[in-house]
Amino acid sequence: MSTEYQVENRTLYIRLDGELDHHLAKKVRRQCEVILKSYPIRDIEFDFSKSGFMDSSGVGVILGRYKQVQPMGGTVSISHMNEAVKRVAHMAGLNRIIKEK
Amino acid sequence: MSTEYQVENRTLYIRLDGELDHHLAKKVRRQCEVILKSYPIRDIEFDFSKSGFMDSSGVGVILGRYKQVQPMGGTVSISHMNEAVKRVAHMAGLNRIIKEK
Amino acid sequence: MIHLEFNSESENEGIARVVTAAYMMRFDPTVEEMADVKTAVSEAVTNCIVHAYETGEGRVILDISHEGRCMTITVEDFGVGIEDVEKAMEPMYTTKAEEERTGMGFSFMEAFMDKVEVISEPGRGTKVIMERTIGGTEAFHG
Amino acid sequence: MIHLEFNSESENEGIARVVTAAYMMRFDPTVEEMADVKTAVSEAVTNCIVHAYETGEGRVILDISHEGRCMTITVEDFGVGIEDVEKAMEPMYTTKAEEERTGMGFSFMEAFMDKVEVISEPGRGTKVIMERTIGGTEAFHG
Ligand SMILES: Nc1ncnc2c1ncn2[C@@H]1O[C@H](COP(=O)(O)OP(=O)(O)O)[C@@H](O)[C@H]1O
Ligand SMILES: Nc1ncnc2c1ncn2[C@@H]1O[C@H](COP(=O)(O)OP(=O)(O)O)[C@@H](O)[C@H]1O
Repeated sequence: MSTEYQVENRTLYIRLDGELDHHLAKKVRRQCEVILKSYPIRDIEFDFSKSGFMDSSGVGVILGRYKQVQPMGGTVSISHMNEAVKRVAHMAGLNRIIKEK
Repeated sequence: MSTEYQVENRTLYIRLDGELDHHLAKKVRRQCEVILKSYPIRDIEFDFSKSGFMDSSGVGVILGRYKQVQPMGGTVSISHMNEAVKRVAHMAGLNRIIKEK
Repeated sequence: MIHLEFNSESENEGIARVVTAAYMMRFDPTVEEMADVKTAVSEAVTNCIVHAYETGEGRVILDISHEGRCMTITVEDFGVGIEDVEKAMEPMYTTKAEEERTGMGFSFMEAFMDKVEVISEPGRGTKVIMERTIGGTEAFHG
Repeated sequence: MIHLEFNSESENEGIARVVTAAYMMRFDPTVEEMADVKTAVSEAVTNCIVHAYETGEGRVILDISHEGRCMTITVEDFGVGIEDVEKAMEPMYTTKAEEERTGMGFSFMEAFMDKVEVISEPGRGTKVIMERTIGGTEAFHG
Protein backbone atom coordinates (compact mmCIF):
# COMPACT_ATOMS: atom_id res chain seq x y z
CA MET A 1 0.00 0.00 0.00
CA SER A 2 1.55 3.25 -1.07
CA THR A 3 0.26 6.31 -2.82
CA GLU A 4 1.98 7.06 -6.15
CA TYR A 5 3.01 10.51 -7.28
CA GLN A 6 3.75 11.12 -10.95
CA VAL A 7 4.71 14.36 -12.66
CA GLU A 8 3.90 14.73 -16.36
CA ASN A 9 4.50 18.08 -18.02
CA ARG A 10 3.04 20.48 -15.48
CA THR A 11 0.52 18.06 -13.98
CA LEU A 12 0.95 16.13 -10.73
CA TYR A 13 -0.98 12.84 -10.64
CA ILE A 14 -1.67 11.47 -7.17
CA ARG A 15 -2.88 7.89 -7.19
CA LEU A 16 -4.18 7.42 -3.65
CA ASP A 17 -3.75 4.05 -2.06
CA GLY A 18 -5.97 3.60 0.97
CA GLU A 19 -8.64 5.66 2.69
CA LEU A 20 -8.13 9.43 2.48
CA ASP A 21 -8.44 10.30 6.17
CA HIS A 22 -6.35 12.62 8.36
CA HIS A 23 -3.56 10.03 8.53
CA LEU A 24 -3.14 9.74 4.76
CA ALA A 25 -3.93 13.46 4.26
CA LYS A 26 -0.88 14.37 6.36
CA LYS A 27 1.35 12.20 4.18
CA VAL A 28 -0.12 13.55 0.94
CA ARG A 29 0.30 17.15 2.09
CA ARG A 30 3.92 16.55 3.06
CA GLN A 31 4.73 14.81 -0.23
CA CYS A 32 3.03 17.56 -2.24
CA GLU A 33 5.10 20.19 -0.50
CA VAL A 34 8.29 18.49 -1.60
CA ILE A 35 7.10 18.02 -5.18
CA LEU A 36 5.66 21.51 -5.61
CA LYS A 37 9.01 22.93 -4.53
CA SER A 38 10.93 20.94 -7.13
CA TYR A 39 8.63 20.98 -10.16
CA PRO A 40 6.67 23.74 -11.91
CA ILE A 41 3.34 22.07 -11.21
CA ARG A 42 0.19 23.83 -12.45
CA ASP A 43 -2.52 21.15 -12.28
CA ILE A 44 -3.12 18.37 -9.78
CA GLU A 45 -5.24 15.26 -10.32
CA PHE A 46 -6.33 13.00 -7.47
CA ASP A 47 -7.07 9.46 -8.63
CA PHE A 48 -9.38 7.50 -6.29
CA SER A 49 -9.22 4.17 -8.21
CA LYS A 50 -7.62 2.53 -5.18
CA SER A 51 -9.38 4.56 -2.50
CA GLY A 52 -12.99 4.13 -1.51
CA PHE A 53 -13.18 6.52 1.40
CA MET A 54 -12.72 10.21 2.15
CA ASP A 55 -13.69 12.27 5.20
CA SER A 56 -13.41 16.00 5.95
CA SER A 57 -9.64 15.71 6.45
CA GLY A 58 -9.45 14.40 2.88
CA VAL A 59 -11.54 17.32 1.72
CA GLY A 60 -9.08 19.57 3.56
CA VAL A 61 -6.02 18.31 1.74
CA ILE A 62 -7.72 18.62 -1.66
CA LEU A 63 -8.96 22.14 -0.89
CA GLY A 64 -5.49 23.03 0.37
CA ARG A 65 -3.88 21.99 -2.92
CA TYR A 66 -6.56 23.92 -4.83
CA LYS A 67 -5.69 27.08 -2.90
CA GLN A 68 -2.05 26.50 -3.75
CA VAL A 69 -2.33 26.11 -7.53
CA GLN A 70 -5.41 28.25 -8.22
CA PRO A 71 -3.65 31.64 -7.88
CA MET A 72 -1.29 30.61 -10.71
CA GLY A 73 -4.17 29.54 -12.92
CA GLY A 74 -3.85 25.89 -12.03
CA THR A 75 -6.70 23.40 -11.55
CA VAL A 76 -7.41 20.43 -9.32
CA SER A 77 -9.40 17.46 -10.57
CA ILE A 78 -10.58 14.19 -9.07
CA SER A 79 -11.06 10.92 -10.93
CA HIS A 80 -12.54 7.51 -10.24
CA MET A 81 -14.57 8.43 -7.17
CA ASN A 82 -16.97 5.78 -5.89
CA GLU A 83 -20.41 6.81 -4.64
CA ALA A 84 -19.29 7.35 -1.04
CA VAL A 85 -16.39 9.60 -1.99
CA LYS A 86 -18.56 11.48 -4.47
CA ARG A 87 -21.19 12.11 -1.81
CA VAL A 88 -18.66 13.59 0.62
CA ALA A 89 -17.09 15.68 -2.16
CA HIS A 90 -20.50 17.06 -3.10
CA MET A 91 -21.53 17.74 0.50
CA ALA A 92 -18.31 19.71 0.90
CA GLY A 93 -19.04 21.64 -2.28
CA LEU A 94 -15.84 20.44 -3.94
CA ASN A 95 -17.71 20.05 -7.23
CA ARG A 96 -18.05 23.82 -7.46
CA ILE A 97 -14.32 24.35 -7.79
CA ILE A 98 -12.90 21.03 -8.86
CA LYS A 99 -13.28 19.01 -12.05
CA GLU A 100 -14.62 15.50 -11.81
CA LYS A 101 -13.24 12.99 -14.28
CA MET B 1 -22.84 -12.49 2.93
CA SER B 2 -24.44 -15.87 3.23
CA THR B 3 -23.20 -19.38 2.79
CA GLU B 4 -25.00 -21.36 0.08
CA TYR B 5 -26.06 -24.97 0.43
CA GLN B 6 -26.89 -26.97 -2.68
CA VAL B 7 -27.89 -30.60 -2.97
CA GLU B 8 -27.19 -32.38 -6.24
CA ASN B 9 -27.86 -36.13 -6.43
CA ARG B 10 -26.33 -37.34 -3.21
CA THR B 11 -23.75 -34.55 -2.83
CA LEU B 12 -24.10 -31.51 -0.60
CA TYR B 13 -22.18 -28.46 -1.86
CA ILE B 14 -21.38 -25.85 0.78
CA ARG B 15 -20.18 -22.57 -0.69
CA LEU B 16 -18.77 -20.76 2.34
CA ASP B 17 -19.18 -17.03 2.48
CA GLY B 18 -16.85 -15.43 5.04
CA GLU B 19 -14.14 -16.66 7.35
CA LEU B 20 -14.64 -20.22 8.65
CA ASP B 21 -14.22 -19.58 12.37
CA HIS B 22 -16.23 -20.84 15.37
CA HIS B 23 -19.03 -18.37 14.58
CA LEU B 24 -19.55 -19.56 11.01
CA ALA B 25 -18.77 -23.19 11.98
CA LYS B 26 -21.76 -23.21 14.35
CA LYS B 27 -24.06 -22.05 11.56
CA VAL B 28 -22.69 -24.56 9.07
CA ARG B 29 -23.05 -27.42 11.55
CA ARG B 30 -26.65 -26.46 12.31
CA GLN B 31 -27.56 -26.15 8.64
CA CYS B 32 -25.90 -29.48 7.81
CA GLU B 33 -27.92 -31.20 10.52
CA VAL B 34 -31.14 -30.03 8.92
CA ILE B 35 -30.07 -31.01 5.40
CA LEU B 36 -28.64 -34.42 6.34
CA LYS B 37 -31.94 -35.27 7.99
CA SER B 38 -33.96 -34.43 4.86
CA TYR B 39 -31.74 -35.67 2.01
CA PRO B 40 -29.84 -38.92 1.44
CA ILE B 41 -26.46 -37.12 1.34
CA ARG B 42 -23.38 -39.26 0.79
CA ASP B 43 -20.65 -36.76 -0.15
CA ILE B 44 -19.99 -33.22 1.05
CA GLU B 45 -17.90 -30.60 -0.72
CA PHE B 46 -16.73 -27.40 0.97
CA ASP B 47 -16.03 -24.59 -1.52
CA PHE B 48 -13.65 -21.90 -0.21
CA SER B 49 -13.88 -19.59 -3.27
CA LYS B 50 -15.39 -16.88 -1.09
CA SER B 51 -13.56 -17.72 2.13
CA GLY B 52 -9.90 -16.95 2.78
CA PHE B 53 -9.63 -18.01 6.38
CA MET B 54 -10.05 -21.10 8.53
CA ASP B 55 -8.99 -21.81 12.10
CA SER B 56 -9.23 -24.94 14.27
CA SER B 57 -12.99 -24.44 14.73
CA GLY B 58 -13.29 -24.64 10.94
CA VAL B 59 -11.23 -27.81 10.97
CA GLY B 60 -13.64 -29.13 13.62
CA VAL B 61 -16.74 -28.66 11.53
CA ILE B 62 -15.15 -30.30 8.48
CA LEU B 63 -13.87 -33.24 10.53
CA GLY B 64 -17.31 -33.54 12.14
CA ARG B 65 -19.00 -33.83 8.75
CA TYR B 66 -16.39 -36.41 7.69
CA LYS B 67 -17.19 -38.54 10.72
CA GLN B 68 -20.85 -38.31 9.81
CA VAL B 69 -20.69 -39.43 6.18
CA GLN B 70 -17.63 -41.71 6.29
CA PRO B 71 -19.39 -44.70 7.97
CA MET B 72 -21.84 -44.84 5.04
CA GLY B 73 -19.01 -44.75 2.52
CA GLY B 74 -19.30 -41.01 1.90
CA THR B 75 -16.46 -38.57 1.31
CA VAL B 76 -15.68 -34.97 2.16
CA SER B 77 -13.75 -32.74 -0.22
CA ILE B 78 -12.52 -29.16 -0.16
CA SER B 79 -12.09 -26.89 -3.17
CA HIS B 80 -10.59 -23.47 -3.91
CA MET B 81 -8.48 -23.14 -0.77
CA ASN B 82 -6.06 -20.21 -0.71
CA GLU B 83 -2.58 -20.73 0.75
CA ALA B 84 -3.60 -19.77 4.30
CA VAL B 85 -6.52 -22.19 4.40
CA LYS B 86 -4.41 -24.92 2.80
CA ARG B 87 -1.71 -24.48 5.42
CA VAL B 88 -4.17 -24.85 8.30
CA ALA B 89 -5.80 -27.85 6.60
CA HIS B 90 -2.42 -29.54 6.19
CA MET B 91 -1.28 -28.74 9.73
CA ALA B 92 -4.47 -30.38 10.97
CA GLY B 93 -3.85 -33.41 8.78
CA LEU B 94 -7.09 -32.94 6.87
CA ASN B 95 -5.31 -33.89 3.65
CA ARG B 96 -4.99 -37.45 4.90
CA ILE B 97 -8.73 -38.02 4.90
CA ILE B 98 -10.17 -35.39 2.65
CA LYS B 99 -9.90 -34.79 -1.09
CA GLU B 100 -8.55 -31.46 -2.29
CA LYS B 101 -10.03 -30.13 -5.49
CA MET C 1 -21.15 -3.97 23.08
CA ILE C 2 -17.51 -3.36 22.36
CA HIS C 3 -15.00 -1.00 23.86
CA LEU C 4 -11.83 0.10 22.07
CA GLU C 5 -9.05 2.19 23.60
CA PHE C 6 -6.08 3.54 21.70
CA ASN C 7 -3.45 6.28 21.67
CA SER C 8 -4.15 9.52 19.84
CA GLU C 9 -2.02 8.54 16.83
CA SER C 10 -3.36 9.05 13.35
CA GLU C 11 -2.53 5.45 12.47
CA ASN C 12 -5.39 4.41 14.73
CA GLU C 13 -8.07 6.27 12.78
CA GLY C 14 -8.23 3.37 10.35
CA ILE C 15 -8.53 0.87 13.19
CA ALA C 16 -11.51 2.77 14.63
CA ARG C 17 -13.26 2.65 11.25
CA VAL C 18 -12.49 -1.00 10.73
CA VAL C 19 -13.90 -1.94 14.16
CA THR C 20 -17.03 0.06 13.38
CA ALA C 21 -17.45 -1.64 10.02
CA ALA C 22 -16.93 -5.09 11.54
CA TYR C 23 -19.48 -4.38 14.26
CA MET C 24 -22.01 -3.18 11.69
CA MET C 25 -21.83 -6.39 9.66
CA ARG C 26 -24.43 -7.96 11.97
CA PHE C 27 -27.04 -5.52 10.59
CA ASP C 28 -26.30 -6.47 6.97
CA PRO C 29 -26.00 -2.73 6.22
CA THR C 30 -26.26 -1.10 2.81
CA VAL C 31 -23.05 0.24 1.28
CA GLU C 32 -24.31 3.74 1.99
CA GLU C 33 -25.10 3.10 5.66
CA MET C 34 -21.66 1.60 6.08
CA ALA C 35 -19.99 4.64 4.51
CA ASP C 36 -22.09 7.06 6.58
CA VAL C 37 -21.25 5.56 9.94
CA LYS C 38 -17.58 5.02 9.09
CA THR C 39 -17.29 8.67 8.09
CA ALA C 40 -18.95 9.93 11.28
CA VAL C 41 -16.64 7.78 13.44
CA SER C 42 -13.64 8.96 11.44
CA GLU C 43 -14.58 12.62 12.09
CA ALA C 44 -15.08 12.13 15.82
CA VAL C 45 -11.89 10.11 16.31
CA THR C 46 -9.81 12.48 14.18
CA ASN C 47 -11.00 15.39 16.31
CA CYS C 48 -9.64 13.70 19.42
CA ILE C 49 -6.30 13.23 17.70
CA VAL C 50 -6.09 16.68 16.10
CA HIS C 51 -7.73 18.92 18.69
CA ALA C 52 -7.93 17.22 22.09
CA TYR C 53 -4.28 16.40 22.60
CA GLU C 54 -2.34 19.21 20.98
CA THR C 55 0.67 18.66 23.17
CA GLY C 56 1.68 15.05 23.42
CA GLU C 57 -0.45 11.97 23.41
CA GLY C 58 -3.56 10.79 25.15
CA ARG C 59 -6.11 8.02 25.10
CA VAL C 60 -9.14 7.84 22.87
CA ILE C 61 -12.12 5.59 23.59
CA LEU C 62 -14.62 4.21 21.10
CA ASP C 63 -17.68 2.42 22.47
CA ILE C 64 -20.20 0.75 20.19
CA SER C 65 -23.45 -0.88 21.27
CA HIS C 66 -26.88 -1.46 19.84
CA GLU C 67 -30.48 -2.05 20.76
CA GLY C 68 -32.31 -3.74 17.98
CA ARG C 69 -31.20 -1.93 14.86
CA CYS C 70 -30.19 1.30 16.60
CA MET C 71 -26.44 1.71 17.06
CA THR C 72 -25.02 4.01 19.71
CA ILE C 73 -21.43 5.10 19.17
CA THR C 74 -19.49 7.07 21.76
CA VAL C 75 -16.10 8.66 21.10
CA GLU C 76 -14.35 10.11 24.12
CA ASP C 77 -11.09 11.87 24.94
CA PHE C 78 -9.58 13.38 28.08
CA GLY C 79 -7.97 16.35 26.38
CA VAL C 80 -8.41 20.12 26.27
CA GLY C 81 -12.18 20.11 25.91
CA ILE C 82 -14.35 22.63 24.06
CA GLU C 83 -15.15 26.06 25.51
CA ASP C 84 -18.25 26.74 23.39
CA VAL C 85 -19.78 23.57 21.97
CA GLU C 86 -22.50 25.40 20.06
CA LYS C 87 -19.96 27.54 18.23
CA ALA C 88 -17.71 24.52 17.60
CA MET C 89 -20.61 22.77 15.87
CA GLU C 90 -21.29 25.63 13.47
CA PRO C 91 -20.60 24.68 9.85
CA MET C 92 -17.11 25.69 8.71
CA TYR C 93 -16.02 26.71 12.21
CA THR C 94 -12.48 25.57 12.92
CA THR C 95 -9.69 26.64 15.25
CA LYS C 96 -7.05 25.02 13.04
CA ALA C 97 -7.48 26.47 9.56
CA GLU C 98 -3.69 26.57 9.25
CA GLU C 99 -3.63 22.77 9.40
CA GLU C 100 -6.12 22.61 6.53
CA ARG C 101 -9.02 21.66 8.80
CA THR C 102 -12.29 22.47 7.07
CA GLY C 103 -14.62 22.88 10.04
CA MET C 104 -16.89 20.26 8.45
CA GLY C 105 -16.30 17.52 11.02
CA PHE C 106 -19.35 18.07 13.18
CA SER C 107 -21.50 18.84 10.13
CA PHE C 108 -20.59 15.48 8.63
CA MET C 109 -21.37 13.70 11.91
CA GLU C 110 -24.78 15.37 11.98
CA ALA C 111 -25.44 14.66 8.31
CA PHE C 112 -24.54 10.99 8.56
CA MET C 113 -26.01 10.09 11.94
CA ASP C 114 -29.59 10.35 13.25
CA LYS C 115 -28.49 12.09 16.43
CA VAL C 116 -25.26 13.70 17.68
CA GLU C 117 -24.73 14.91 21.22
CA VAL C 118 -21.52 16.60 22.40
CA ILE C 119 -20.57 16.83 26.06
CA SER C 120 -17.38 18.72 26.81
CA GLU C 121 -15.63 20.36 29.70
CA PRO C 122 -12.57 22.57 29.16
CA GLY C 123 -9.48 20.89 30.56
CA ARG C 124 -11.28 17.59 31.11
CA GLY C 125 -12.21 16.28 27.70
CA THR C 126 -14.95 15.70 25.18
CA LYS C 127 -17.52 12.99 24.59
CA VAL C 128 -19.46 12.64 21.35
CA ILE C 129 -22.50 10.35 21.48
CA MET C 130 -24.01 9.41 18.14
CA GLU C 131 -26.97 7.25 17.17
CA ARG C 132 -28.00 5.71 13.90
CA THR C 133 -30.66 3.16 13.03
CA ILE C 134 -29.48 0.75 10.37
CA GLY C 135 -32.21 -0.43 8.00
CA GLY C 136 -29.88 -2.87 6.30
CA THR C 137 -30.31 -4.48 2.91
CA GLU C 138 -33.42 -6.18 4.30
CA ALA C 139 -35.12 -2.84 3.86
CA PHE C 140 -34.90 -3.36 0.10
CA HIS C 141 -36.58 -6.75 0.18
CA GLY C 142 -39.40 -6.24 2.58
CA MET D 1 -1.08 0.09 21.94
CA ILE D 2 -4.74 -0.74 21.65
CA HIS D 3 -7.19 -2.29 24.02
CA LEU D 4 -10.41 -3.98 22.90
CA GLU D 5 -13.13 -5.29 25.20
CA PHE D 6 -16.15 -7.25 24.08
CA ASN D 7 -18.76 -9.76 25.21
CA SER D 8 -18.12 -13.47 24.78
CA GLU D 9 -20.33 -13.73 21.69
CA SER D 10 -19.08 -15.59 18.65
CA GLU D 11 -19.95 -12.62 16.44
CA ASN D 12 -17.05 -10.78 18.03
CA GLU D 13 -14.41 -13.29 16.90
CA GLY D 14 -14.33 -11.57 13.52
CA ILE D 15 -13.96 -8.15 15.13
CA ALA D 16 -10.94 -9.35 17.12
CA ARG D 17 -9.29 -10.59 13.92
CA VAL D 18 -10.07 -7.42 12.02
CA VAL D 19 -8.57 -5.23 14.76
CA THR D 20 -5.46 -7.40 14.74
CA ALA D 21 -5.14 -7.16 10.98
CA ALA D 22 -5.63 -3.38 11.02
CA TYR D 23 -3.01 -2.98 13.75
CA MET D 24 -0.54 -5.11 11.79
CA MET D 25 -0.79 -2.96 8.66
CA ARG D 26 1.87 -0.63 10.08
CA PHE D 27 4.45 -3.42 9.69
CA ASP D 28 3.61 -3.98 6.03
CA PRO D 29 3.29 -7.71 6.81
CA THR D 30 3.46 -10.56 4.33
CA VAL D 31 0.20 -12.36 3.54
CA GLU D 32 1.52 -15.31 5.52
CA GLU D 33 2.40 -13.29 8.62
CA MET D 34 -1.04 -11.72 8.53
CA ALA D 35 -2.74 -15.12 8.32
CA ASP D 36 -0.56 -16.54 11.12
CA VAL D 37 -1.33 -13.83 13.64
CA LYS D 38 -5.03 -13.64 12.74
CA THR D 39 -5.32 -17.39 13.27
CA ALA D 40 -3.57 -17.30 16.65
CA VAL D 41 -5.82 -14.46 17.85
CA SER D 42 -8.86 -16.30 16.56
CA GLU D 43 -7.90 -19.41 18.55
CA ALA D 44 -7.29 -17.52 21.79
CA VAL D 45 -10.47 -15.44 21.54
CA THR D 46 -12.60 -18.45 20.56
CA ASN D 47 -11.34 -20.30 23.63
CA CYS D 48 -12.63 -17.51 25.87
CA ILE D 49 -16.01 -17.72 24.20
CA VAL D 50 -16.26 -21.52 24.10
CA HIS D 51 -14.54 -22.58 27.31
CA ALA D 52 -14.25 -19.69 29.76
CA TYR D 53 -17.89 -18.71 30.01
CA GLU D 54 -19.86 -21.91 29.68
CA THR D 55 -22.79 -20.51 31.56
CA GLY D 56 -23.81 -17.10 30.41
CA GLU D 57 -21.70 -14.30 29.12
CA GLY D 58 -18.55 -12.55 30.17
CA ARG D 59 -16.00 -10.03 28.96
CA VAL D 60 -13.03 -10.76 26.75
CA ILE D 61 -10.05 -8.44 26.44
CA LEU D 62 -7.64 -8.16 23.55
CA ASP D 63 -4.53 -6.00 24.01
CA ILE D 64 -2.09 -5.37 21.18
CA SER D 65 1.17 -3.48 21.45
CA HIS D 66 4.58 -3.53 19.82
CA GLU D 67 8.21 -2.65 20.34
CA GLY D 68 9.94 -2.19 17.04
CA ARG D 69 8.73 -5.09 14.93
CA CYS D 70 7.79 -7.36 17.82
CA MET D 71 4.06 -7.54 18.52
CA THR D 72 2.72 -8.60 21.90
CA ILE D 73 -0.87 -9.78 21.94
CA THR D 74 -2.72 -10.57 25.14
CA VAL D 75 -6.13 -12.27 25.26
CA GLU D 76 -7.79 -12.40 28.66
CA ASP D 77 -11.01 -13.67 30.19
CA PHE D 78 -12.44 -13.81 33.71
CA GLY D 79 -14.07 -17.20 33.36
CA VAL D 80 -13.64 -20.72 34.71
CA GLY D 81 -9.87 -20.87 34.26
CA ILE D 82 -7.75 -23.94 33.51
CA GLU D 83 -6.89 -26.53 36.16
CA ASP D 84 -3.86 -28.00 34.41
CA VAL D 85 -2.38 -25.66 31.80
CA GLU D 86 0.29 -28.11 30.69
CA LYS D 87 -2.29 -30.77 29.91
CA ALA D 88 -4.57 -28.22 28.20
CA MET D 89 -1.73 -27.32 25.86
CA GLU D 90 -1.11 -30.90 24.76
CA PRO D 91 -1.91 -31.43 21.09
CA MET D 92 -5.44 -32.78 20.54
CA TYR D 93 -6.41 -32.34 24.17
CA THR D 94 -9.94 -30.97 24.48
CA THR D 95 -12.65 -31.03 27.12
CA LYS D 96 -15.34 -30.39 24.52
CA ALA D 97 -15.02 -33.09 21.89
CA GLU D 98 -18.82 -33.30 21.76
CA GLU D 99 -18.88 -29.73 20.40
CA GLU D 100 -16.48 -30.72 17.63
CA ARG D 101 -13.53 -28.98 19.26
CA THR D 102 -10.30 -30.44 17.89
CA GLY D 103 -7.89 -29.67 20.72
CA MET D 104 -5.67 -27.90 18.16
CA GLY D 105 -6.19 -24.36 19.44
CA PHE D 106 -3.08 -24.06 21.59
CA SER D 107 -1.02 -25.98 19.01
CA PHE D 108 -1.98 -23.46 16.34
CA MET D 109 -1.12 -20.55 18.63
CA GLU D 110 2.29 -22.09 19.27
CA ALA D 111 2.86 -22.88 15.60
CA PHE D 112 1.95 -19.39 14.40
CA MET D 113 3.52 -17.24 17.11
CA ASP D 114 7.14 -17.00 18.33
CA LYS D 115 6.12 -17.34 21.98
CA VAL D 116 2.93 -18.31 23.83
CA GLU D 117 2.51 -18.02 27.58
CA VAL D 118 -0.65 -19.08 29.41
CA ILE D 119 -1.49 -17.86 32.91
CA SER D 120 -4.65 -19.28 34.41
CA GLU D 121 -6.32 -19.66 37.77
CA PRO D 122 -9.38 -21.87 38.23
CA GLY D 123 -12.43 -19.77 38.95
CA ARG D 124 -10.63 -16.52 38.10
CA GLY D 125 -9.80 -16.65 34.42
CA THR D 126 -7.14 -17.12 31.80
CA LYS D 127 -4.60 -14.88 30.13
CA VAL D 128 -2.75 -15.86 26.96
CA ILE D 129 0.29 -13.72 26.09
CA MET D 130 1.69 -14.17 22.61
CA GLU D 131 4.61 -12.60 20.77
CA ARG D 132 5.52 -12.47 17.13
CA THR D 133 8.16 -10.49 15.27
CA ILE D 134 6.90 -9.30 11.90
CA GLY D 135 9.56 -9.18 9.18
CA GLY D 136 7.16 -7.61 6.73
CA THR D 137 7.49 -7.48 2.98
CA GLU D 138 10.67 -5.45 3.49
CA ALA D 139 12.32 -8.70 4.39
CA PHE D 140 11.99 -9.76 0.74
CA HIS D 141 13.70 -6.65 -0.59
CA GLY D 142 16.62 -6.27 1.76
N1 LIG E 1 -12.36 16.36 20.69
C1 LIG E 1 -12.19 17.71 20.63
N2 LIG E 1 -11.41 18.31 21.57
C2 LIG E 1 -11.21 19.65 21.54
N3 LIG E 1 -11.75 20.46 20.60
C3 LIG E 1 -12.52 19.93 19.63
C4 LIG E 1 -12.77 18.52 19.60
N4 LIG E 1 -13.57 18.27 18.54
C5 LIG E 1 -13.81 19.46 17.95
N5 LIG E 1 -13.19 20.46 18.61
C6 LIG E 1 -13.24 21.90 18.26
O1 LIG E 1 -14.36 22.12 17.41
C7 LIG E 1 -13.94 22.70 16.18
C8 LIG E 1 -14.81 22.23 15.04
O2 LIG E 1 -14.67 20.84 14.83
P1 LIG E 1 -14.99 20.18 13.42
O3 LIG E 1 -16.35 20.63 12.98
O4 LIG E 1 -14.79 18.74 13.53
O5 LIG E 1 -13.96 20.84 12.40
P2 LIG E 1 -12.37 20.65 12.25
O6 LIG E 1 -11.93 19.39 12.90
O7 LIG E 1 -12.16 20.64 10.78
O8 LIG E 1 -11.74 21.86 12.90
C9 LIG E 1 -12.47 22.32 16.05
O9 LIG E 1 -11.76 23.19 15.21
C10 LIG E 1 -12.00 22.38 17.49
O10 LIG E 1 -11.74 23.69 17.91
N1 LIG F 1 -9.84 -19.47 28.00
C1 LIG F 1 -10.02 -20.71 28.49
N2 LIG F 1 -10.77 -20.91 29.61
C2 LIG F 1 -10.97 -22.14 30.10
N3 LIG F 1 -10.46 -23.25 29.56
C3 LIG F 1 -9.70 -23.14 28.43
C4 LIG F 1 -9.46 -21.88 27.85
N4 LIG F 1 -8.69 -22.07 26.76
C5 LIG F 1 -8.46 -23.38 26.67
N5 LIG F 1 -9.07 -24.05 27.68
C6 LIG F 1 -9.02 -25.52 27.94
O1 LIG F 1 -7.93 -26.06 27.20
C7 LIG F 1 -8.38 -27.09 26.31
C8 LIG F 1 -7.54 -27.11 25.05
O2 LIG F 1 -7.71 -25.91 24.32
P1 LIG F 1 -7.41 -25.87 22.76
O3 LIG F 1 -6.07 -26.45 22.49
O4 LIG F 1 -7.63 -24.49 22.29
O5 LIG F 1 -8.48 -26.84 22.10
P2 LIG F 1 -10.08 -26.74 21.94
O6 LIG F 1 -10.50 -25.31 22.05
O7 LIG F 1 -10.31 -27.29 20.59
O8 LIG F 1 -10.68 -27.57 23.03
C9 LIG F 1 -9.85 -26.77 26.08
O9 LIG F 1 -10.58 -27.90 25.68
C10 LIG F 1 -10.27 -26.23 27.46
O10 LIG F 1 -10.53 -27.29 28.35
